Amino acid sequence: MRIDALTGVLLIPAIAAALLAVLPGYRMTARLNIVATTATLICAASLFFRRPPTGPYLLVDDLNATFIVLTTFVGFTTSVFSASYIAHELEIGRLTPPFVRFYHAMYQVLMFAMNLALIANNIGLMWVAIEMATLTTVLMVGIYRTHEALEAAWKYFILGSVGIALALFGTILVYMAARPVIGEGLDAMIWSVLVRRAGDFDPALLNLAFIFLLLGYGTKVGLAPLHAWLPDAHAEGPTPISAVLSGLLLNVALYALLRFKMLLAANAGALAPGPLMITLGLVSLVFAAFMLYRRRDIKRMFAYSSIEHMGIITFAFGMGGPIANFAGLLHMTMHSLTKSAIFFAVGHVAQVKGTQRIADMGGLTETHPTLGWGLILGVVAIAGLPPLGIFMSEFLVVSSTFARSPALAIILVFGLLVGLAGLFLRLNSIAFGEPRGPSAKAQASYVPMFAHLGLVFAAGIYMPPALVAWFQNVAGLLG
Amino acid sequence: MSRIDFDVAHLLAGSLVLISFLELYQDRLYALLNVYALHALTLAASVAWQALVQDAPHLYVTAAIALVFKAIVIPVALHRMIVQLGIHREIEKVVGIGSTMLAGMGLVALAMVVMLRVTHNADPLAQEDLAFALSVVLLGLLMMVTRRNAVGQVVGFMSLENGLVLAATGAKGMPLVVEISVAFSILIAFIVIGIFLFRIRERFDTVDVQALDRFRGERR
Amino acid sequence: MIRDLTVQGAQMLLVLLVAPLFTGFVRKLKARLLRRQGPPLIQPYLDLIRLTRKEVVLAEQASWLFRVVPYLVFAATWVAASLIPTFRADLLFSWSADLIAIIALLGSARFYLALAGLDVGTSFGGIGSSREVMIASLAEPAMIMMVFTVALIAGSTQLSTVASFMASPAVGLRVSLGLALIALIMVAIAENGRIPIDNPATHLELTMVHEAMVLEYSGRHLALIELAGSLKLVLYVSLVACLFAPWGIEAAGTAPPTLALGAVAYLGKLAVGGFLLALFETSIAKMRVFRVPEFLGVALMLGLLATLLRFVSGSF
Amino acid sequence: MTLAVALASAAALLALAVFAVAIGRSAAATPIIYGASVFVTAISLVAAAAQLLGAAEPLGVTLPLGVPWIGAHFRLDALSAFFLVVVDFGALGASLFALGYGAHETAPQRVLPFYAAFLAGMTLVVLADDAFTFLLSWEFMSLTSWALVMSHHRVPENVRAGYVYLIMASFGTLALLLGFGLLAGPDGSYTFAAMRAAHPSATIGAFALILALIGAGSKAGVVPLHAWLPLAHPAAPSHVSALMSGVMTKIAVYAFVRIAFELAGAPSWWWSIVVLAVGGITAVMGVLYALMQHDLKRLLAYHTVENIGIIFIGLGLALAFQTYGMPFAAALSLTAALFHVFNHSLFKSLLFFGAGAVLTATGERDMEHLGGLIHRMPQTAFAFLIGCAAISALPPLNGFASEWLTFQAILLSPDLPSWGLKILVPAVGALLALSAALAAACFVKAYGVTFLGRPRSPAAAAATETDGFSLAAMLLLAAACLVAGVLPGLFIDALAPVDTALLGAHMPPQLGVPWLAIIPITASRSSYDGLLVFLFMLMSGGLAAFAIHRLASNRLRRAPAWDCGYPDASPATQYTAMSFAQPIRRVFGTMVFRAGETAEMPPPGDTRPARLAVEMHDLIWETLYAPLANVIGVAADRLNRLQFLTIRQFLSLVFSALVILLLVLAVWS
Repeated sequence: MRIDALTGVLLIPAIAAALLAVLPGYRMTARLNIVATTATLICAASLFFRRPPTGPYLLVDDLNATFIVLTTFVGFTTSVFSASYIAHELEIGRLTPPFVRFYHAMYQVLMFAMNLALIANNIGLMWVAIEMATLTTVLMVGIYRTHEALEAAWKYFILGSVGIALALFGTILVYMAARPVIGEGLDAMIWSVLVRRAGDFDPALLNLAFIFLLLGYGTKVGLAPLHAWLPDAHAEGPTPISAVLSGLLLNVALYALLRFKMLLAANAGALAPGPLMITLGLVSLVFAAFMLYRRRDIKRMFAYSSIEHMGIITFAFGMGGPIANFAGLLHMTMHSLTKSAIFFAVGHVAQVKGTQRIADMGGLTETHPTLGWGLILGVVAIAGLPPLGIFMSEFLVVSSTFARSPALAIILVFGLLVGLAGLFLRLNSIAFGEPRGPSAKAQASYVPMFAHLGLVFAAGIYMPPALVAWFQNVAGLLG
Repeated sequence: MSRIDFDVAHLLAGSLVLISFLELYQDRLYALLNVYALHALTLAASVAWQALVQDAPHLYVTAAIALVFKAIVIPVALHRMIVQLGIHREIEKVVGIGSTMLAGMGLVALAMVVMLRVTHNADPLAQEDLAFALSVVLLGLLMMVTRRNAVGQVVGFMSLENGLVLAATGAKGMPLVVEISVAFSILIAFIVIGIFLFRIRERFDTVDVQALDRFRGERR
Repeated sequence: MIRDLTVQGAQMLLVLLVAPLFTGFVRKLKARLLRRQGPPLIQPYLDLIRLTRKEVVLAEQASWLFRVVPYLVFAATWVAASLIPTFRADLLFSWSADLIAIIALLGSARFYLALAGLDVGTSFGGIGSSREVMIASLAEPAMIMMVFTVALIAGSTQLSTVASFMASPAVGLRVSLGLALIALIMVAIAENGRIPIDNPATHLELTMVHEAMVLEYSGRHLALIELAGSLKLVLYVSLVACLFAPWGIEAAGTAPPTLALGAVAYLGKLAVGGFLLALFETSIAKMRVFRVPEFLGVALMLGLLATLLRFVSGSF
Repeated sequence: MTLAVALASAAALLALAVFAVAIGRSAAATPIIYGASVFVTAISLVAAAAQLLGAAEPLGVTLPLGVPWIGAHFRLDALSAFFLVVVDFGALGASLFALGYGAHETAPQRVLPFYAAFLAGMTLVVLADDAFTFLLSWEFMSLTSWALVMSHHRVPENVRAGYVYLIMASFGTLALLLGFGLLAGPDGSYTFAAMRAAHPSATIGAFALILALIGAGSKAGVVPLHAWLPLAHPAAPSHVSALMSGVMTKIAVYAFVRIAFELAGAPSWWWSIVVLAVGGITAVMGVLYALMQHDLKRLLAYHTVENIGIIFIGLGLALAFQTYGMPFAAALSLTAALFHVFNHSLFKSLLFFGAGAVLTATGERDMEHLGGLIHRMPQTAFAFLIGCAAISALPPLNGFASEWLTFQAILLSPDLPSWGLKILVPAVGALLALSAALAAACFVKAYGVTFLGRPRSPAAAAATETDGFSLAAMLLLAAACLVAGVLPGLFIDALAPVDTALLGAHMPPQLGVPWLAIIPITASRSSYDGLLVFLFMLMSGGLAAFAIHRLASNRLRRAPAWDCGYPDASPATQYTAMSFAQPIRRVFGTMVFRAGETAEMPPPGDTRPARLAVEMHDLIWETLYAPLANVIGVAADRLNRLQFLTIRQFLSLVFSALVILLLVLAVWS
């Protein structure tokens, strides 16, 4: 297999992981980490221009190219952020060098797994990759080895592996459905082949398969009521991992779901996946919105906001149609950027305040103006207020939905409003009021955070035609 | 395929479901482990038979894995662990045996109904297999949610995996990648579980999940 | 043009000169009805002259506003009064302010007077203005409702038009007009602080309203305010006359002798109005301040009723 | 050209905001930013005025921004030009005022950037010509004003105010979003041009109108959606309060007019009834609330609610007449409403400036601690007096002119064929009259307690006249109030193109009328000449003064207040704001606020002081908002238990989800 961008996307993280696992010394490894992610990003970007041919295992089309570039980009910025973050963790002794090494290695493994999941053409391979990603994150969530961390990791692990099982069962069912049509063997698991012949599959089997896949991968997406692992995993793990989880892993799982949705959409007899996704999406949205109110832990709060937004995205894709799909893609991209930016900010906040309890922070805009306003900007963005990107996607989702089925739009709007109120209820006590907690200067690199927010801002005002055409094309693919 | 092949496969798959019920019935850890070993054994047998009738030699590997790891290694390991950690021996259930059984019946019925909607161009064996596999999976889940202590849940999880393997082998000509991935995932699962039990032991004196739940989020 | 101007000027002078006389006339009548001798008719003039002779005793904490207000009040009231057709319709400037504007002019006079009541910062002034604005807040809407009735019937808020319409036989007898008349009279009583709302003759009573407001005024300021008060009274009477007894209000371009006739008719109306007022005042007692809202509420209701009944009564 | 200028100035303001972030902390920032805003808004004002007075053709431009396949459409037609004038004039005054007032700002870096951005947002809203751009600018406007409300964030009330404000604003935005979504249709034709062309069906139009009423109304402060307004407006720095109260609420009116008269298609018979009822109730409730306040800025904020009610009455009349094909009457009503929009922006800004000046001079917003300021700050007192007279609708000022027009429109109601309206409109007229009278009472109280009497606190006694810029701004607006009052004809004519664009008819031109009077319909019907009334008053007042000073004695002696001979040493014996409102509270409050007084009178010989406690309820808050908040809270608590489940219970969630889905599949056919 010749070395091209595709293999680069996979090989670089793999090699880097191996290196980082053995190399000592925090500074060098952190740099190496950044270098690796940069290289991966470059390879991924080149996929836009040179599209390698579709093989039995790997595939690149417009859909996953978007995801790959997004993933590698956020992976890159997060590695930059994690450099400064981990340095601080070492200083205060929350992490020891061996764990840092382990952390960096795992980081690259995670990158590898996610990229693999995205470019896999074989549904079995995709499954393997996603499970790999899950297990690595399980290990990273538990890295602090506090009671809470272990408990979160354990919860994540148990729920995750049940998800694994369900997804696998779904995959098997898809194969069973494909086999009579395509014939035994490898072909019956190659997505590009499946989607071509999906019309002839046995609908009943497909439906059953989709239900298992929906629950299996939906657990990873964090849709209520399958979400339980998500808040704690975000709250207890290292913040860069929270950023990657919210920003990327959820997307990857959602991507898998989308692939199978397209499969079902191609079959006339199968049940429409839309209603299921809409229901789960709305449930997640409203549920998460209400959960925001009683949060005392800042990271857990934003974890719930991730659930909320995953709900919105799932809803949008469930609605389907050019506008809604476009909005869904846009929302997903914007959410990845924004949420990771928020977690960057939150990481620094937690470090300067020495706690994650919201009650112990206050007047952040007084003590740390840059950080505080950055956080506010992030929350404003995530709350869907203009002029940032999420406003546009929510505008498109709501308006297009209301014209088609008002009742759903009402629920959607209700959820959005409740969520916004919850977010700002907490934000007020964090960013405003009399300063609370230590006000030592934060030694942190704000570059990643503001880079993300800058992109989100730009997208909210102006989207380059190329990107738009791209998204529209993908939206068309999603049908 | 000939009649006899079908019947044997059917018999094995069916007995797998039966043993799942047996697991549900147990209220002592050791007994549970033994029954699970039986479960794994039956699985191995059924996989082997599939290998024979499909003359797919690679399935023997799966059978071997099932036999060695699931039927022998893991029960023993868990047995040792119970002794080491001195976990109290009986299984705390959430709901009584009877209602659990009834629920199990319902689940099996549900599995059948769902599978019977499948049109019959899939060969009958695969269909039966899937029906049974689905039942086993559901029963495993049921076990996980009705058992209070970790070992019980782990066993439930493993029997769920068994159901997967059954389905996978039932799916004729499914590429090796799947079996390997199953074994692979279970392997990882056990490594990680091992790590966890280990860590957990060094931090708490029990694998009882409730002890973990004491440190639920936001309780600070 | 010149003639119109002179007529307009005559009108202004007429109301100005007649006002104190009318006040005195009412006082005299009331005294007579009470079997008292009563002051001479020209007593108000004498009072005004006396006041203008006296020096002004200004409270120490009074501001410039306190000294400006009397002129403002007088100006507003006088302008309002001089725009109401008394003996001749289509006055030169009567179109510059219709009925609503006239009410607003009176409103502004009250506004400034109430401010003056607060200016010195005494408790009496406060009582006066707070009660005054309370009364006004009910009297004004009632007045506007009355205006609505009349205006909707006459299809105009222009006094001259309304008057000529009222004089025309097209009007006939209407329930709503009757109600409007009652409302107008009640409002007029309230606005001029007559019994039973307020007692222009009292002092040192916690129940007084208007007098409490102007308590701190003395000398020429007081004179102006007194004069404005009389003007206001005349204004209301001539408003009633113009709206509900528009006979003798000559159209434009009539010869001076007929105009004189009109003026005489006007004085006659004033006399009748004054007599009725005196009769009314002597026949009832003053009510508690917090009964006043009910009194005015009735007026407001009547006005509203009148506007609504307009549909059933008559040819619109 | 004019559109380009307007857009350019918006861009300049945005750039200014960015610049302000950079230099926010430096001392020079305040004069630079506000000076620049004065400059920019002045230019934009000229452009807008040129567009409006020139009655030029609408200009449109599409920028490659916003929703990609639609782009950002901007359009400057008569309506937006008029509102742009309102915005820019208000912004001009506010910036001028802030040149002086801003110096007292403790944290300028929290005000300057958002101030400029706020101005830009308001400008863009009126220029926007597609749903996305509109809502973007709209919410941007809300967001920046929210930041300004939060600028003094150490005060807990301000944080709460900002919170309520942001939620209500987003609520309104979402309502508008739904409305636009409805008008745009499923294929998402978001441009206003497309919506105009679409001619929506009756039901769609109806829903759009209701949503517009909710969305725009919540921003404008229509009862019962006003709850945020009296909290947020006072919390902001005073020049921002002036902008929020005087200008931003007008942007909401613009949104409503744009949707109701242009986009939502032909009006149904009941639209006007809804709008009229809402307007009347809003007017009266607003002024009643205001009367019960003793915080100067909150009182002013509640008066904004009242005036919004008056404006909506005018709009409702316009809708009514338009429904029944009476374009000229509709034009009169709309003119009245828009003229009042302009007037209110003038005197409300003026009054807030005055409040700001008082605030900086004394540090007090509570009228109970003020008094006697007319001696300490005469010019401010004079300007404030003009404002009070104007908002109380006293001739010859502008407030009266527009209310007079509204009354004239009401008097046209008998020509309406609908009996419901025949009955309703005069009743609304009664409400209008009532609110006008109460407003006068309220401003007697506001002015009398704040500026007249004797100082009630040392701070008030030590107050000093405010700075030149602030005075300049206030006097400018006061002069504008007078001009608009005596020459209403000019403004009516300026509004003609707006009427023509929206209703296809306009009021008769007023400039030809002798003596610059205004004649809405016919001379015989009604006419009003502010100029002449003004001259008359000057003349007669002057005459009186002349005569007095000729004939009467000019002797004058200062002496202690007479006060019926009661020795009255302490300023505490003066009427306070609460006691001044007491009679009115007894008349209206018992019904509207369930107000009750409990007097505690100690027996003779007891040395305890007698106490009078007044209890009032904000029924709207207690019956609408508080229960809602409770429901949310309870739901949050209930759901929050899901955070504390055991792993097994979470698993059973997953399990039950699976079973349910399988059941669905089993029954699905």
